[in-house]
Amino acid sequence: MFQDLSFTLSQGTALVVTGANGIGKSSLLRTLAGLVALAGGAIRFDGGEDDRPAHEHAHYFGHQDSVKPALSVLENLEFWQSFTAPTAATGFTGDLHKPMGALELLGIGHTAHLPAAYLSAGQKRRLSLSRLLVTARPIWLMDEPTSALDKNSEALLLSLMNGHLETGGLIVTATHTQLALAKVQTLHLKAAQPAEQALEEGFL
Amino acid sequence: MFQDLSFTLSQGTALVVTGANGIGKSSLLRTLAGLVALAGGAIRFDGGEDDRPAHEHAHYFGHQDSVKPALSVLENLEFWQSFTAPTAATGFTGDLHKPMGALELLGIGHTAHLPAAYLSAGQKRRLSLSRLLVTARPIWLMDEPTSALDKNSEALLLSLMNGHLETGGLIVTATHTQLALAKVQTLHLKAAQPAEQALEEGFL
Amino acid sequence: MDLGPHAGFILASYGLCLMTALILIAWVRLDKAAQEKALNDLADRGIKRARPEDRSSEAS
Amino acid sequence: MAFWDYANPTRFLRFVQAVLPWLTGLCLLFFAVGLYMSFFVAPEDYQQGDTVRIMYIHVPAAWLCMMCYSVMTLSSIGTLVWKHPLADVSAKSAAPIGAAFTFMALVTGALWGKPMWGTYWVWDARLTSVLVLFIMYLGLMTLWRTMEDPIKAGKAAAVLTLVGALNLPIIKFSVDWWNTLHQPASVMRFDGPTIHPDILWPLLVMAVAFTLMFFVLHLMAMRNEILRRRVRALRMRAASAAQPAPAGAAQPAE
Amino acid sequence: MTSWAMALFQRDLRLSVRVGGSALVGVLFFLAVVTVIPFGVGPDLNLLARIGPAILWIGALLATLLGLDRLFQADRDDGTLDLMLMAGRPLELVVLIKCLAHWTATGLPLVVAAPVLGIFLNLDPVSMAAVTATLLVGTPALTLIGAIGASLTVSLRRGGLLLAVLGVPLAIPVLIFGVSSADAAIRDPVPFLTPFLILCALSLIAAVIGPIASATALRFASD
Amino acid sequence: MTSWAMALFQRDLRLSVRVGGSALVGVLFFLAVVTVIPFGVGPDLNLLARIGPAILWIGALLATLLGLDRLFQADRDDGTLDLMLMAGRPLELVVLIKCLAHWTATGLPLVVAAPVLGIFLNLDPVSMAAVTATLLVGTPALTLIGAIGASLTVSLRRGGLLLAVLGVPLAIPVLIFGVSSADAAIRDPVPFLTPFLILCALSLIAAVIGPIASATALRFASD
Ligand code: HEM
Ligand SMILES: Nc1ncnc2c1ncn2[C@@H]1O[C@H](COP(=O)(O)OP(=O)(O)OP(=O)(O)O)[C@@H](O)[C@H]1O
Ligand SMILES: Nc1ncnc2c1ncn2[C@@H]1O[C@H](COP(=O)(O)OP(=O)(O)OP(=O)(O)O)[C@@H](O)[C@H]1O
Ligand SMILES: [Mg+2]
Ligand SMILES: [Mg+2]
Repeated sequence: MFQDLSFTLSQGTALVVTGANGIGKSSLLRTLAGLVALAGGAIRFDGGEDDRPAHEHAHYFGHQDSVKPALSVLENLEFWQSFTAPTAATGFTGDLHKPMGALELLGIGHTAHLPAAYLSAGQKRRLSLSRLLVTARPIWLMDEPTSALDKNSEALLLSLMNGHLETGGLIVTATHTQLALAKVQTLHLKAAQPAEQALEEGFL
Repeated sequence: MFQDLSFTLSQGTALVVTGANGIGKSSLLRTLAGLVALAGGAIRFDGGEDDRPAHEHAHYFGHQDSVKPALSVLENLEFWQSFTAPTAATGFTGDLHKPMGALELLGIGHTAHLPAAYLSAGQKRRLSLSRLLVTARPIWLMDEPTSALDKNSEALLLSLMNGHLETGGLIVTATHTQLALAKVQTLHLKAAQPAEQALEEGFL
Repeated sequence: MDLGPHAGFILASYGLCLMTALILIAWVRLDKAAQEKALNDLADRGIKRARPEDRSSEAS
Repeated sequence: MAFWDYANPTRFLRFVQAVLPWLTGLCLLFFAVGLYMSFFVAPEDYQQGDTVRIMYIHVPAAWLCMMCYSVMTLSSIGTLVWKHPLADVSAKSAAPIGAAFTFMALVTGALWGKPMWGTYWVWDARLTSVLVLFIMYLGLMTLWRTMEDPIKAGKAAAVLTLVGALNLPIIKFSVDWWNTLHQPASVMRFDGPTIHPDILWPLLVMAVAFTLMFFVLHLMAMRNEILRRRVRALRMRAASAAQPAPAGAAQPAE
Repeated sequence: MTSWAMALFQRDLRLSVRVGGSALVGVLFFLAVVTVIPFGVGPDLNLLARIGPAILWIGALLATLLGLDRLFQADRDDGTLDLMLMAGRPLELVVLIKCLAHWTATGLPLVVAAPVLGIFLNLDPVSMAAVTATLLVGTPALTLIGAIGASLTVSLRRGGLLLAVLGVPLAIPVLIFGVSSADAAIRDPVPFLTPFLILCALSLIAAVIGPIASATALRFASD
Repeated sequence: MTSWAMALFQRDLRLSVRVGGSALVGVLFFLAVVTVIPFGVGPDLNLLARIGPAILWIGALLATLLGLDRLFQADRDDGTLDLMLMAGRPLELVVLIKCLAHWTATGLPLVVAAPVLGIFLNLDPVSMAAVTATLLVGTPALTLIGAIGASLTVSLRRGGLLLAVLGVPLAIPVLIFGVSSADAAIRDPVPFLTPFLILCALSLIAAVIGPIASATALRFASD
């Protein structure tokens, strides 16, 4: 799918991936997240525990919320806190929040004991985001993180992302909008031969 | 859900409904389409066959495409042509297209015999739009009609909508963008008491 | 009182009916308690009905 | 229905509040009298001995499980035709009670069957149709449980209740027919003792007691259901309420 | 049949033949149920022959009810149902035609498969013919009754099991008369025609009540 | 059990018990299947008692397999599965725990309901105990085997029937030993313990193979 794509990201930097619709931004993030198998090439993460694959150092924040409507907001978050294995990495000092604190921070503290079914789309999105704050992982992979968020929450999100960068984290994000991040590197994806992109390559 | 909402639309006019996210634009269109029961009030359509409810004079073009991926593009369209009952109304002289002609007009004639599964999101959207051209109905209800369309198709859509207005049709459309329509009336929805919107009123 | 050779069956059927009835009653009461607790929790957070029970009745 | 005028849930709650203590007291009274009569006044049957005492709970329970379905059927018509706000509350809260009465009828019948027929269960017309009724109650309860939106659930359940109401007599007759085809003659068919006043009176008192119990429980369950919907509505408001921050800006949920 | 009805019938038939071979899955499930029962009951051929019609009927009942979960759900998921409600065609008829198409694609194969499976169950030719005939007449009723369940569960993701649970009590009379007319054909003394005619009558009743009830439920489900 | 495992177990249990959950639908389906069989086979109590263990086992088999369709699909639909793959927990264990929770919520109620349903089938107390014991040991195996099917069909919309078709052939050994050890307990001469131990062994094997196979399938399903 990708030809000749290579980048290195150093501590405290964000990589913003841009490009036209359908060019492969989401696919790139999913590859980094280990959800799509790598056809060739390698992903390396230096400085973490050596026995873990790179994607286990990462949080993935994609289009889907992974919110169970039947559980309460707090139960949802607490599950992800206990379930996701935290990882340590040299130079990463990300600060952790308690579940309740994370919810407060994101402005949905008042819904903590309601079933998540009552949340609006934007609130669900924020609940999903709070996952990243309760388990420490140095890499954040974020696919269009601002979608369904209004202006206030967007500013909040940006400050969270900048905070993460400050504590030595990495961010890879795909976006169509401009993000005011502290240390940004941009990767603009362009179609090499647009017609050949989505073909089953073995047969060409 | 709505309080004190009333409007009259005369032949050849478009009503553009605007308002914030979640204010009820889609719900208003679905009510007009007869898909949501009316809690109170009435919808009347003068000049049509008297024995039909208002919504049977309308085409609904919503978020969902109603495209069956297993059928070919032409089969999809032909089914809707034979299935949807056309209606006549005084003063409405909408011109009809043949299925193949409608597909050509929308620029997807070359895909007519492909399974609809191969279409991209924008092409599916155009296939869904072509439904409105093969059966004559005086009212078009369009919910964010420009979504997923690129600039060219958007211009095409506008010319189709203007054509429909010229032949004496009505259009009610909900949108966030500016639409360059010939005769426009605007309805801006505002929250009366935002907190009470979605309540089951009988029980409070 | 002597219930004859089938006393067990008689007592069992009365007993099981009593148990079913008790379960029903328990369900109704626990449910009521749960809903009232939920209402109170909401009221504590300032979320109340627009026209509470105890206000004038003719208004509705 | 008796509460037809109490269309408004608030007024209905007040009505329940007023009536419930009296109904409960009456119900307890009838149970006291009925139980006393069925154990100490009613004679034992010359044929069945003391087991006939099971009848005083079996028959009322059996009657009530059918009456409860009738109440649900009427409520369902109320939901579908008049869209009455209390109708599906009534239908929903009647279902578990009906299931419980059906369960009582099944259990007491089975326990009566062992001494009388030598087996707890036979696939006889009446028993089988009660069992099917039981399954229908449970199915309705499940349908209500699995649907998030109570209004939609109420309408779906109303359709099913009405179809089931048509189906029950069909089952009753078809099972009758099915049974006569296969049923070995060895299984005794019980046609009921000739009703003697000594037996009839306790039975009637118990029947009234059971009916009162049904109404008490039904009213209480309806009250709970109204409260539950209130909680739901309030929670929706709580979720969409502006965050603790300045609440002035009228900003709906995003 | 008017042209819109024909168009709908053809579309539904095409869809069930093209997509994922849902017709085949039903027959396979039927096969699986019918083969699994001898494993449970044991290989006693007389016993199997005796309960053979029952096994075939129960298999067909389960296969039909469980296979109906996507009947309306697929159309709801992609918005087709909304358009159908607005199309100006009587919804009851639409449901009836959809059921007809579904039966042709998945019920008819069951009927065709029944004699083959009868061989596994040691059924003699007469029984085989009788069971097949009753299935031919009775499976449409099962589809129509199942359609009620399908329309009730249309908005639920987990249609299958719940649909079967709701449908089984409604389908019991069909099962009773299906099996008893098959049995009647096998054991001479009892007349075959009486239960068979009742079965036909049940199918006709289902053809009236099923579409009305499902259309009502579908109308409510849309809002 | 470590804390993440406990959290997962609790979550799955809660989900199946709360509104929209499914814990009871399985039992209800079991009840419906067991009730429907006498309508087919006829009300002859001796015959029913004879095939009773088989009926209960087949009902449990179908209820288990058909109830598994949402085991992974619900988690895939909302993106939870992706996060689970990244969580740094062994996927095999995750599958095993999810199966355990599913069994507790839907398999265990089947076992509890079995003796009650045994009454309808005129089973004597010994048979009832035997069937219940075999079900207790055997249904976990059914769940684990069904999980393989559930993970294979996770990306398909029509899970239910297809899952059963895939699962039934794999589950037949469990069914055979389940029924035969129940039968052995009823008819004295044959030893009960031999098939029962084989059944236990099958459950243990399923507890190894099931999670490994489904974890593999799930990893492939994600891309
Ligand atoms: C589980 C088994 C049983 C069930 C489900 C059951 C169900 C019913 C039902 C539904 C009725 C009310 C019928 C009506 O009023 O039209 C009834 C009445 C009655 N049952 Fe049962 N029954 C069972 C077992 C028995 C047994 C074993 C006996 C006694 C040997 C018995 C004796 C009676 C009597 C005496 C009546 C009153 C009949 C009348 O009103 O004329 N039942 N039962
Ligand atoms: N599951 C899939 N199977 C086959 N092709 C796919 C699949 N998912 C995505 N694609 C194709 O891969 C390409 C890249 O898709 P991707 O979602 O990564 O685009 P994107 O850059 O994220 O676009 P957008 O800006 O719309 O989010 C597209 O051409 C798409 O058609
Ligand atoms: N099925 C439903 N059940 C309950 N509430 C609903 C349902 N659909 C919509 N709503 C509520 O109705 C309100 C109006 O929704 P609607 O979709 O009409 O908004 P909209 O104006 O179209 O928003 P957008 O600009 O995002 O399309 C929202 O508050 C929403 O939460
Ligand atoms: Mg993308
Ligand atoms: Mg909208």
